[in-house]
Amino acid sequence: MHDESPHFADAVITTQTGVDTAKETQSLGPFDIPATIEKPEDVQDELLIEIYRQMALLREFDRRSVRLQRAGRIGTYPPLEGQEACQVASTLALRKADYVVPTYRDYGAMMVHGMPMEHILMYWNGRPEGAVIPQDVHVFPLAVPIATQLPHAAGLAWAAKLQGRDEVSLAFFGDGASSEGDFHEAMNFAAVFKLPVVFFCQNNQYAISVPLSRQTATETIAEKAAAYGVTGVRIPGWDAVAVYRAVRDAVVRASRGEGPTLIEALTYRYGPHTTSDDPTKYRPLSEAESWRERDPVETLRQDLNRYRLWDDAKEAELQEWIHETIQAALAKMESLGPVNPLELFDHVYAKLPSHLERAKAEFLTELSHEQTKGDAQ
Amino acid sequence: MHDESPHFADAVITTQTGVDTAKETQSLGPFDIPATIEKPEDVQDELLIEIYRQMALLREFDRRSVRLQRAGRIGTYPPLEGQEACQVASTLALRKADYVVPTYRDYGAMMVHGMPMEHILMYWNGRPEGAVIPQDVHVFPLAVPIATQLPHAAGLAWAAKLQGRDEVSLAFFGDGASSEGDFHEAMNFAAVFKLPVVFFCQNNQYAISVPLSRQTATETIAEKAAAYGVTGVRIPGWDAVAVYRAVRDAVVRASRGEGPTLIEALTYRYGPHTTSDDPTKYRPLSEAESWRERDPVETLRQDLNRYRLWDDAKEAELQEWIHETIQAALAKMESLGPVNPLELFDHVYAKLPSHLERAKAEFLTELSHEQTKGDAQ
Amino acid sequence: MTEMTLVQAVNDALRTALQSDDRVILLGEDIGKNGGVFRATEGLQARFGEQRVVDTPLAEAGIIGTSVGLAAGGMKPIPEIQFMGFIYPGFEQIVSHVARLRMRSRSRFTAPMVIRVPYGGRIRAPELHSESTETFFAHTPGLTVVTPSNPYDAKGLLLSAVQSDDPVIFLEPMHIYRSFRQSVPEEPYIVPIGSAQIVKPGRDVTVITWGAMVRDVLDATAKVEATRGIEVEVIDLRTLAPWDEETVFASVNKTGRAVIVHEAVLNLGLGAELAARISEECVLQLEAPVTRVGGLNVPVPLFQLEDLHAPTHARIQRGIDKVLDF
Amino acid sequence: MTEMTLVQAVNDALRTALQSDDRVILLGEDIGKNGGVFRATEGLQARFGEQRVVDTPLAEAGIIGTSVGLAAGGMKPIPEIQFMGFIYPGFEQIVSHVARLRMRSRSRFTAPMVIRVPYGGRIRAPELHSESTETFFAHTPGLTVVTPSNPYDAKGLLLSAVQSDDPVIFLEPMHIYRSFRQSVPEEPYIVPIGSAQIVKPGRDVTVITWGAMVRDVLDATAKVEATRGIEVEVIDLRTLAPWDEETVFASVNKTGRAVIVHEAVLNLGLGAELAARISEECVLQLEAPVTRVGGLNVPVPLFQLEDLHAPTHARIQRGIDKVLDF
Ligand SMILES: Cc1ncc(C[n+]2csc(CCOP(=O)(O)OP(=O)(O)O)c2C)c(N)n1
Ligand SMILES: Cc1ncc(C[n+]2csc(CCOP(=O)(O)OP(=O)(O)O)c2C)c(N)n1
Ligand SMILES: [Mg+2]
Ligand SMILES: [Mg+2]
Repeated sequence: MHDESPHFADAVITTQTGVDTAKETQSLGPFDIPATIEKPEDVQDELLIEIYRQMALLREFDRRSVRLQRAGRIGTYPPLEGQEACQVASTLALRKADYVVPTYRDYGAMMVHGMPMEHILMYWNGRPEGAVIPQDVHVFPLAVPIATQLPHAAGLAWAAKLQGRDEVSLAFFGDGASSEGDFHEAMNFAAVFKLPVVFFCQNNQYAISVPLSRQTATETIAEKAAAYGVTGVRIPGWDAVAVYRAVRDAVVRASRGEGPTLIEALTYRYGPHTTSDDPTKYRPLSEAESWRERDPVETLRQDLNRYRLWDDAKEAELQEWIHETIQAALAKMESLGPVNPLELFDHVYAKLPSHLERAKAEFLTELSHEQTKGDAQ
Repeated sequence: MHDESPHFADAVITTQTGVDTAKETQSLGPFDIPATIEKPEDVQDELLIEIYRQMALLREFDRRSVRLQRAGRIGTYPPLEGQEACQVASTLALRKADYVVPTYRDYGAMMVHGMPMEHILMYWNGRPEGAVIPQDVHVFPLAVPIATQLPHAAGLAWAAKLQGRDEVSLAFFGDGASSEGDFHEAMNFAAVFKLPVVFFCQNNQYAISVPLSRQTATETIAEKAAAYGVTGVRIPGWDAVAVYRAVRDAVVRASRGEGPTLIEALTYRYGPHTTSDDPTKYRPLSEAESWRERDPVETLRQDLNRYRLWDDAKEAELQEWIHETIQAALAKMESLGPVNPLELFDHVYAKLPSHLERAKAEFLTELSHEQTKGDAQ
Repeated sequence: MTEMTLVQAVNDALRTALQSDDRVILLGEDIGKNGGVFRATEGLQARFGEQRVVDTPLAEAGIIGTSVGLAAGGMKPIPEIQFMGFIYPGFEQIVSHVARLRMRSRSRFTAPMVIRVPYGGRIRAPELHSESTETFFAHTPGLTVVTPSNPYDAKGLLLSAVQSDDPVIFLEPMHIYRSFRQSVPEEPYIVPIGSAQIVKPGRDVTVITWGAMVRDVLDATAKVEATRGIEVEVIDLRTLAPWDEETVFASVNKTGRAVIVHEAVLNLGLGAELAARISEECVLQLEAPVTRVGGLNVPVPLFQLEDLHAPTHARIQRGIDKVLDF
Repeated sequence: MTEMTLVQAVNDALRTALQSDDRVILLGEDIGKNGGVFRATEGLQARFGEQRVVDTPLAEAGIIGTSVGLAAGGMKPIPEIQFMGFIYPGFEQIVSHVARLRMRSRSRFTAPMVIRVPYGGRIRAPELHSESTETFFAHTPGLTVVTPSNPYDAKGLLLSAVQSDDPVIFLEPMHIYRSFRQSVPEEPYIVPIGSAQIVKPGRDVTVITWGAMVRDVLDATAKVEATRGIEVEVIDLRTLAPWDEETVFASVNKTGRAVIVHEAVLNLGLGAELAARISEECVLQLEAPVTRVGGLNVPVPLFQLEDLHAPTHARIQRGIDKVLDF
């Protein structure tokens, strides 16, 4: 995916300067930003197609990963099916130097911004190689503790601002995360210091089993922006163009020094919270079905067809490429031998302190001892 | 103070039922609720007088405590001069069974609700006796870590609700506290569970040296209520009647099951953050002077005079009583001998575990040993 | 008697507590309809209602902080923290308030509550889901820290914790949530807090451990015993703070040799305190320095290596050999 | 050379760091105009501007959490936490991110920062202003924990910490912020992290301590030496994690007797780890069990009793007597 993602925004952003984009997207009513019906004039054809390609890839990657987990070839995995537009169209609105600051569910955004697909597989397979982020890729490690990445995004944006680098941070989080203190503190710091950060909430209606109505007494997440003096936007998260526009505009504002934006994208995960979860315990199957009626991938494909940018031949070719891309990543993961146990000691400190050097040596001896005896646990 | 505080609200609250009080106070514009000019018809004369008496007592207590600190007779002390109306008029709107959940600066509210004055002195004198709260007094221990008391207040309110007791929690906090995650989480829990709690922010414009403009990008604290689906109210904190009304109304709503209220009272501490602080480092002296022009104690006294509820003779009598009350509390504190070192081991667990029993015995031996040798540090 | 897994025993204890004490309230993330991510609260909301088994917003400081108020207001909260790695947002509430409310109010208010926390690794869970940081709580005066190693103790200790007038951190070893069953009485019973259990008597070495490690120690020990013809005494500490000095010292004074095994990283793991105290108290009986076998002094890794982070059977055996061969 | 107090030396080191490295940014509560509640940052905002010496909102998770991003983004943040008792709202950020960012990204991102924290008691401060919970940080792999006991080391260690590629928890003993002056060079210099200092050589007993306790130990020791005609070797540990095993073991192997003194509560204080390790490593030379003198195992009380919570001179002396008279 790394190679396949041209950073459209590196060009696009500059053309946006001067447009008062804030007005267009600043709206809090539910679904106030209508689904895109007309062919968007402000989004290049190539970009529309690219958004679709990446979304289709992600859809298939996700389904494949769930099967891999079921087959024991990777560990617990948090599917994102249903949230593809949120992750792809948002990230394609970034410039290469902008940062993606993800949660566990945002490997889609990570890949779009340059994280190799095989690393994502290795990560969910519990391998340290999966945590490697290529040097030129501006993606932060995915955060597992809820909302903790939000102050990091603010800090990254702050660092860029202080050093005069035009780099915006795009932080992802869920509806549930809005309840954590870290959400509050990050929003507040970003607003007080007018940091170039975009807080992108994928409101998929649930935090594991807990519905939004139990998470907050407000109707929306977006309206919480007011508590920080921040612009709040609520968008249909199944509509790739709406997502793209909202993030593009927020990035423009951030980059101009106009401070943070909170975007709430309405979306839904069709599947379980993770492969360990059973969603039938807490929500009706029909709910997912009704969300599928506005499926982000399907919708965009049909739109592309209508715009005559896409056809069945292209789709077949795309599916072929997707299959090969995933197969290649999987092959890379599965070509690796057993994890080197000595990796345990790497990257704890810049330089291994002497007590860990001794522990490592001892560990090595024990290891070879055990391998000889063949009685390692 | 304990004896002197009739719980007016125990009567008042019932008479309020049926009034839609929310409308009156729900307003966010600065100073939207004007200072009281007409004699308030909804506040009994005795209550007005009682508010004044307690405020005057608090003013003198506070000045005296600062002098006691300077003289080394108590330890570090956080003066509240300027915030008397916030603490007294709010608390006199409570019923006896309602809870005061204070910070370090809210010993005024604590005393009004029944905490003995001498305990407050002992507390700031670093004595364990100062932490004792009489059994029938519904005052929580004052919280030192900022904003941590807010979830406690929500929890107390929740407990009352679950057990069918009509007890509202009144939680105090400062403008700075609004930045902490605990503020956010407490507001959210209170709103989601519709808890009978009133969050009372004494916005005294500073968190130690940090002005409100550095604390938040919003104009007000009250508008943050919207992020939680909570009613937000902003009131002139120097106006005892406005404070009284806002809290009374919020308590009525809470008690009716209508959920939490966030009240922001504009106020100012004339003095240092604590006796260790030097406010001239971070704010102009003139600022305090301009706030003194609407001094809460002075204003109310003049009003009472205008209403013919007060005169110089009463004032002289009051000052006499104040002097004696403080003197008596001080005498109680100073009549105590040295703190019993064994208190260290009390109240850590319900029953001293055996390792602490041994430690205590050893400590006792060492102590008597040292006292004999006379070389205790 | 019913055959139960450890997590079923926890569920059974919670049901018993809800049934027998109106003040008990369960609160946490996903504990209602979902029955908890480990199903520890399965069926309880359906049975006791949404007022007593409460799905909260996703906010650990809020969960623990409101529990302080709930407890002070006369309820008996049993908050669940989803994994030990996610207790830290609530850490300030625990160390500054839960542990201190009694002292801070000279017993006018208290915060008896049972904070349930699945802990430990080796279930191939994602990052930060496999922590063993009992030290943070055991080091904090005012807290009681408990962990069961089997279904029977799980129910008995949890019911003790619910009856305690002090706050209890109740650590549930995820690794053995479902790994074996045991006969557990249907009626309520108590396993006392503060008392360790000798799970296997022996005369030559004392091994002290807790939680999921008890089973590993028993397995590893069997091999050493077979090979070396010795007898190992295995102590399940059960209460980590305040721990049972009497049982531990008596055993070590008898065997003259002590090994401590825990999943927590070695450095300042509870083994440090045990070793320090044993070295002092049993000095005249000790025939070898106390040996500790703990988690490696590095963060718990992604799951492929996690089994090597925790004490392996081989390392446990080597620990025993070490005190025997001194 | 200038005569400086410890807090002045901290200020001087911060000035040096700001001057010599553009990436350095100070952030915290009241550190700007106010110069910090202890005046450690006095004058620095006036000199280096509001961009580099930043008053933040009152939110410790925000301070530490944004510092993670600042560091990853190429800055060198030096966050100040106002008192150790108020670090807990930022605890999750410290244990889950500050300590792990390097590992979590396989060194692609790192979080070198110096978290400055006044700690310890005995300044008659209000409740929760007098904590010594270094265990929480020393137990966490990935962190370095440092504390100076005098102005010279304060500057040198702080400048080392600023240069470190790893996150450092820099504990400043409030009790001796201003209690004495020392000659401190004006130019920058380094006191290496990880190396303890023998502040007083001696042959009969080793006393290991750190922070404000170093002075107390020296005083108490002088009395024991005078009374008993012995020589005590006093080690200032200076770095609490990872601590200097070589210096400690060499000394104890020489004297055969060890006492550890710290303000932290005894139970699972760092003394536990030191005692466990010494008992193991120096077993053949030890002539008495290692003795620990720590804070009482109860919360730090309101200030009238705080001096009795910390080790008193009498208790320190008794600890030394104990290992001598074994
Ligand atoms: C601090 C913390 N608490 C609890 C958890 C366990 N947990 C993992 S995901 C999750 C729900 C998150 O919901 P949301 O923020 O809406 O994101 P989503 O999973 O829907 O993408 C919970 C409770 C965690 N990872 N971190
Ligand atoms: C968690 C925490 N951080 C820092 C402090 C130190 N501190 C004590 S008071 C204070 C300022 C509080 O400001 P505000 O909330 O406005 O209340 P005020 O003092 O003005 O009444 C600070 C930073 C603390 N007590 N707790
Ligand atoms: Mg969600
Ligand atoms: Mg204030």
